[in-house]
Amino acid sequence: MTSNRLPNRGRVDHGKPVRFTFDGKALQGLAGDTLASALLANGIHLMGRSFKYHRPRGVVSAGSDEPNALMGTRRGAGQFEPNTRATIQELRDGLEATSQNRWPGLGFDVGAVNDHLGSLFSAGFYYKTFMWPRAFWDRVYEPVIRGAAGLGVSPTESDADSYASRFAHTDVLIIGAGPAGLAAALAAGRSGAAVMLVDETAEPGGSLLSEPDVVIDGKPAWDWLAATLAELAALPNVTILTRTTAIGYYHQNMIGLAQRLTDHLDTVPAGAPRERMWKVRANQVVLTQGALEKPLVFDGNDRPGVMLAGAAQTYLNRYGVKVGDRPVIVTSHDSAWYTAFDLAEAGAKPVAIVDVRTDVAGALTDRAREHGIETLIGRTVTGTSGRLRVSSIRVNRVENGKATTPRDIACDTVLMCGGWTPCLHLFSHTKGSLAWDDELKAFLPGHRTEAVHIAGAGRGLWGIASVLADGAAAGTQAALDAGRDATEHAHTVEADRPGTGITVKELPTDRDPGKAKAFIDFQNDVTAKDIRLAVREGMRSIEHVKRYTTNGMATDQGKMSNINGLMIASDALGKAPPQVGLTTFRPPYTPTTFGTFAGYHKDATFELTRKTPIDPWAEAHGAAFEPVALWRRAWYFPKPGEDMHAAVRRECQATRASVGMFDASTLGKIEVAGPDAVTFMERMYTNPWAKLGVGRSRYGLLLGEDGFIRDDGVIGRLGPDLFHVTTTTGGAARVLNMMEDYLQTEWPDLQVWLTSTTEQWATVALQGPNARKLLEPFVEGLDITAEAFPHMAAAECTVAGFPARLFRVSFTGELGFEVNVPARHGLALWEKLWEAGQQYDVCAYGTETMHVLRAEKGYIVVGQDTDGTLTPADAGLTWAIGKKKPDFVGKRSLSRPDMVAPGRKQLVGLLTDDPTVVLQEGAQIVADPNQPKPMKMLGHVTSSYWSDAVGRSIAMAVITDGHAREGETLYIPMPHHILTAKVVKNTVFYDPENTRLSA
Amino acid sequence: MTHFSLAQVIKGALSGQKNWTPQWPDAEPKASYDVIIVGAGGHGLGAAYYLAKEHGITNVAVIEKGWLGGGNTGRNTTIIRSNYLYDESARLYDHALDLWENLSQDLNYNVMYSKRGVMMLAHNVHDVQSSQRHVHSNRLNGVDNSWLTAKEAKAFCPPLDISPSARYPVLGAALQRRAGTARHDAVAWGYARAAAARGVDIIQNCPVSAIRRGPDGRVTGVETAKGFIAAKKVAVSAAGHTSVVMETAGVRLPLESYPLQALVSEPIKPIFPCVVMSNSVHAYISQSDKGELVIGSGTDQYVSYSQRGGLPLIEHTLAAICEIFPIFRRMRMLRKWGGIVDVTPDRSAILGKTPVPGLYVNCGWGTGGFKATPGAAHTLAHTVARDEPHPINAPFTLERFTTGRLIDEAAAAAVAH
Amino acid sequence: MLLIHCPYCEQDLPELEFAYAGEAHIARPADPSKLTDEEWRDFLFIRTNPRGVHFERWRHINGCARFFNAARETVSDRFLLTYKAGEPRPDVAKLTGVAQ
Amino acid sequence: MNAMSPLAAGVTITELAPTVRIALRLADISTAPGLALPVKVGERSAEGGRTVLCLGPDEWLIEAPEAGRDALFAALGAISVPHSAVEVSDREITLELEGPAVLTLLASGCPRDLARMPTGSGARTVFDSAQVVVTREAEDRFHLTIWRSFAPHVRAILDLATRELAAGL
Repeated sequence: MTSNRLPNRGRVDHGKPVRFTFDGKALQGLAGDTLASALLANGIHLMGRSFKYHRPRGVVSAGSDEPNALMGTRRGAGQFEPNTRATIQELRDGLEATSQNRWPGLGFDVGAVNDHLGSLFSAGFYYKTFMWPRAFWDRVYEPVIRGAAGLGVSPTESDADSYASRFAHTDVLIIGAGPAGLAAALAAGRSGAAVMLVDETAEPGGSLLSEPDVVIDGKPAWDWLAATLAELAALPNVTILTRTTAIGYYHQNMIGLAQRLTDHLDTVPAGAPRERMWKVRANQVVLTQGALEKPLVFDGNDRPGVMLAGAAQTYLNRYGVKVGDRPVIVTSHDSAWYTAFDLAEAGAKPVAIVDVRTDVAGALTDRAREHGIETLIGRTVTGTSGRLRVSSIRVNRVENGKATTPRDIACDTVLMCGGWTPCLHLFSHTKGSLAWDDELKAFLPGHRTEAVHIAGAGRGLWGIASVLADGAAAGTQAALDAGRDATEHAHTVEADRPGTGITVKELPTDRDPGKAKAFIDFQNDVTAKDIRLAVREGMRSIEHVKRYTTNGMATDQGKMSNINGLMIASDALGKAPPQVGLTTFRPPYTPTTFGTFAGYHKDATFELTRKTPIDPWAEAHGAAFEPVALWRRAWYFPKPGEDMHAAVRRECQATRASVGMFDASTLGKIEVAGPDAVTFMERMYTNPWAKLGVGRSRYGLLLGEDGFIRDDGVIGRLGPDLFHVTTTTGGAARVLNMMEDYLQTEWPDLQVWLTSTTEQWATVALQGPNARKLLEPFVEGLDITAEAFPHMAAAECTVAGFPARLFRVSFTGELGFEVNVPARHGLALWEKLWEAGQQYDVCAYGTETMHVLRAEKGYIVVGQDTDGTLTPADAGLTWAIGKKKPDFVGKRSLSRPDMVAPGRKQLVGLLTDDPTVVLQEGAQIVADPNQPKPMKMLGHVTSSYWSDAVGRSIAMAVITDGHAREGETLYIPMPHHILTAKVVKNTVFYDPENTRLSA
Repeated sequence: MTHFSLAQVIKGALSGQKNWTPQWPDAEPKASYDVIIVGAGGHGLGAAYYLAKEHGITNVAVIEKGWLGGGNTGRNTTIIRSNYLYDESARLYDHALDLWENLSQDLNYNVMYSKRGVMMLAHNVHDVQSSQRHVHSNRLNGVDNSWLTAKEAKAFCPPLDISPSARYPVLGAALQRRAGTARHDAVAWGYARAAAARGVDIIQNCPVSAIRRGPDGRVTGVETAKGFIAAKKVAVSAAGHTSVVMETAGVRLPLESYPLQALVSEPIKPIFPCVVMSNSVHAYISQSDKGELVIGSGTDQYVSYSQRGGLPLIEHTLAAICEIFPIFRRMRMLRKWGGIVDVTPDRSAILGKTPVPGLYVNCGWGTGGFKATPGAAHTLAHTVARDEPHPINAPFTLERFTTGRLIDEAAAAAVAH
Repeated sequence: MLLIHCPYCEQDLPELEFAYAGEAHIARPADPSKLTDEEWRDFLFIRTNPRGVHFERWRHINGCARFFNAARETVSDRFLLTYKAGEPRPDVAKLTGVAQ
Repeated sequence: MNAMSPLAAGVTITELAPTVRIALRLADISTAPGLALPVKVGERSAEGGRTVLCLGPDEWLIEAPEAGRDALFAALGAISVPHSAVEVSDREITLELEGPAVLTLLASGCPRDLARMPTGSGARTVFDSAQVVVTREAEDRFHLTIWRSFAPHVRAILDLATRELAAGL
């Protein structure tokens, strides 16, 4: 294979060969190469196939706007990715690259048949057919369409890499480290402002890396660059990040930066994340992202070997790669002429420079002649030939806008330049307006909505001198606006390459334009005629044109295609470009790895999991866990060979027979303190509190202002001005926030304060006939006999030597206590009680058993038996409402018409006719199982368990007018059979007299 | 208007695509109409289409402030399903699903309705209870939905990680096989083309600044950028902007507009065979027929018309997606955009008459608007034509916020204990 | 991510420290029982939802924990002003220069 | 800020021994003379072993060594007006982070610009998804006080970030 590498040229390290493979073929490049430059050095232009027509494609650009040279790349197991831009991916030792969207191979691809049917697959064709016969859509057409879509293939292994994220704050963030960005960084950096300068490529310098002959401040460009970087590096207030893409510009100068840390490294240091997401808050932002070169639109402008002239110049000067020996240059801008000159001076033999403009600066044509390059001014290009590499180009004279006599010119590359587009993607993210400059035929920044400065080619400026000056000015202004004292520094520039150009629609042709394959969006195979077809079909808005043709929706995000598409659309619409307008640029600026957004949130640190102080004991004793809100709770404690059902039956029996221990630490706890504590509680909760004695507790019910049940819990009064409020595990934060809301904004006059003590206390529940026997020996300073410490008593005391809050409370119907001790002692308390409990065959139980035991007593679980549509009356909790209270949160809603109307769903008990049948939670209930669908459903089963204590299955359900259906038989139609059950209004299935409770 | 068919496509291929005509003309407003619909999204255009097709009312204008289909119709994640819990919702969305099934043929426009199946994951005991409740309710309502074990879910969607150690383990899933996705733009364009063919005027780039009422209180027309346009009846179907428009008629709504973000990945070959939703982690994902992974997240927390939305939400959504589908962590986000979703207190739509004679409203679809498109359009057309709601949209009144008869799907999925 | 000025902390701080709390200046009636169903509905549900200046509540929940009010432009999301709970609603015209 | 701060030195993370912590809520600071309550949110007073950090307009977090418990409660007892003093010693744990790269490490999860936080002050903020109280004890030493069950997650991310710093990228 021929080598196009020029010795001792470019910024690559000619002494450092790097091995890599492309489609399995072993190749060699140099340190400092991109995958694309290395392939070009190996004489490989053919790098991909297009999306729709599978046309052979070569690399077009040298940057992140590359539409064609997309490849699968792989480092090792779990390190494959599709659609890597060969122009961005730096060469690393052992890099494996594979071409995409072709079968069997890149050279011969069966899919290329689409190319010959191309005229069938015009824009939007799929909206117009594939509709008959109806059934064929699902089975034939759609699978085929989908199979044909897509570029690369998905990874199939879990990602082996890790990712990071970091917040940053800076005075000035400069995006783009080309000449303008560097000048801005110098100006701002010298002022002492905190400066971040970021660039998406491996090396700062931007266009300077492709323009080595310019002389700045008396130094050759690359020396000036080195000196500038040295000065910036020496400034402690300046940070330079390379391989860092500003992906999105968010509110108030928040910028997202995606930094690639390891993909370029031969070996990755331990602990190094692959990529890092920076979230930078900048006082001032300077956008110096330069301009993007546009292709020219002519038939066959997509053959391998046809590329952007600026890219060819970059490959030559930055990477020391000659992309061709006999290039033809086709341009509408002066810049491409210099590419020809550089190539000629590097030993290539440019055949001709075709300029579509009618007059070109004499200096350029003279210099071309010196190099022996033919100059064809005011011409058009109407075709190219060559299957896997361009071999000739068809050039025509143009007479009053019409292409005339053609001429074929042999060549091995075509270097095109359709002018340059200011890169304003990020600016557009801010919803800043764009203003059309008819002189430049380009959109320039208009109205700004953020503290942002745009400088350099982004403002349509051309030439190093003007760009440097503009960057320095912007950097100075940004520093001043950030409150620094900055003075502007001028730069001198010699051997500059100023230039101008024009922006044109598709080039005129002497052939049938309806048959021309003149591409605008290379990757999506959108041609000029597709745009015109869209307009012909009534797509007037540029957004419609974009969506109908998919122009600009490829992975280059329209960087290359937007303006060409606009010029052609506006011509077809007969409107000026600004009247047609531009489609919105959407973040990210370049495609960004999902993992980078996820950052540290992967595997163990994906999301926090709260564990109680007693959790280690549960884990050591083989508990099965269930997630409840952010907590993980012990679900049940299976003995060897036990399934959940068996374990739960054992736990239930043991608790009712003797005593069970339960970790209730996750319950929300709120300290309500202050002289107005009672008043506050009266207003928040439905229950009355004024008469609740100190040392007593009461079930509390909390509604939303809409009258529906939000939360509940046992609330103890520990002093005249002090309540210990408990909430549901999931409700803790919500309830505290709701209380604070009312307290701060509705009743600021109340003297009461709220403090979350959820994690101050670890809570151990002892439940069962032997609970007192087990607890008594540990309690100091308190008599807990039935008489002295009855059901719903509360007190502060000492338990097992720890300061404690003790509640006589039961969620099981058994004699029960809940011991709260400072969290650090929770595990010790549990272990002491566990040890002492052995004589009573104490049993640790989890949330599932807790649910069974409470269901046997008909105690509801908010969120399971109620669902945010139930009122206290619906849930049979009218008794929990303070009848004499003038008001409480939600009271007014309870008298809304539909809250008191008949037909509400009400909570009842349900007993299956077959006592062995356990209904499925969520099962629906009907009165007539034989009615046709849709059936009239009365309600659903909310809780359902097997109960040994009751000796049968038990269930709760919400049923329309349930309270009036005592004894009624209802039906639960399951997929394959129908179950029957009777309604019982009283949901207390076990020990209705509460004798065990008050034992 | 050219009839769409394979024959025409071939003819186009041979004629250099000369045979195609505008899919809808760019109409200039007439002085007056029988019906004006404010908002040329799928809902508004569809309503115009059904007014013409099923009620013979063709003197209709659809007025759009921007380009048709440019609101939530062109910004959503195109999920279509009907497995809602409550009878009212299930009927409405299933009615839509019935219409989706043959919409391409009905409109002579391929909207690419893809019956891929929508799977909703259950990650904990509460999710399971809630999913089972949905599945049973749907079955008795005659709505397709079935329960899958974790293994079955994995079999249906291979990229799914069902390892029990996951932070959000998959305990099972509810699958509606009949559900899926459709090409959002095609829905707007198809309705626009079919409505225009029946004489409906589609007026783009024409913001409506006010609804005018006569002395009797009745609607008389709308003030627009192109002047006053008279109308016997006005239907507002402007999604997030409905509050603003209705306010001008003196109708205040229980509505708030929030940013909703969505994104797509770079295109890849088919890997993801269905739609997967997880309410616990607020994320949903499918693969488009272009090969992009289409991912939606929850709404941002504050009222906004900015169509922007913040980075943290996207970070959270993608973290969740990568946790449930670990093979996608190295995939790249290609494009992210924002929409404005109009949300009611019970997260169900308002579709029907208003206190103002001749004024009708269709709003409050939250994140459910696209899937409802044909159903909402069809029943809105009925309501406008007959001046009384169709039985299917009858429950979705404004009055329910006074009486308390809410249709609260979200509350039904209330978070537990 | 918004940057929000907390009127109690007197600092511009990241949105991640704050929780949005709905429209502002909707006071809970002193005696709800005196309200008609319509009046009560308005209090519960009816919201302004303007395309323009929105008066809204935020809580500095991961900070000083105070609820406060803000005037924010809902098209640009730009905060015009934040002020302490209980302070009167500022004049929109003064904030924007245009009467609403 | 300087994202390229010398990371080699890294940061050490230590969990501190429990102290006495009080969440104090009070309307008028003049009524608690014995406690030297700072006025401004974020300010912290320190005398003896005791520190008092103003978390909100009417909220203070008081920390004292176990030895100072009685003195502290005496001072609290002396407050003459209605108030709320809740012991939260066990609610949270405190991590001490020290080292030249400490700001960079904290930036892995905290969105606040902690470089602007004066030594001897603090604030309640967030680290990743956990609420934390951050205090700056010295130029390169910070304390993170975190609710007990949130602490392991915060610690896990800090450990990841520490390895990341050690990798030098």
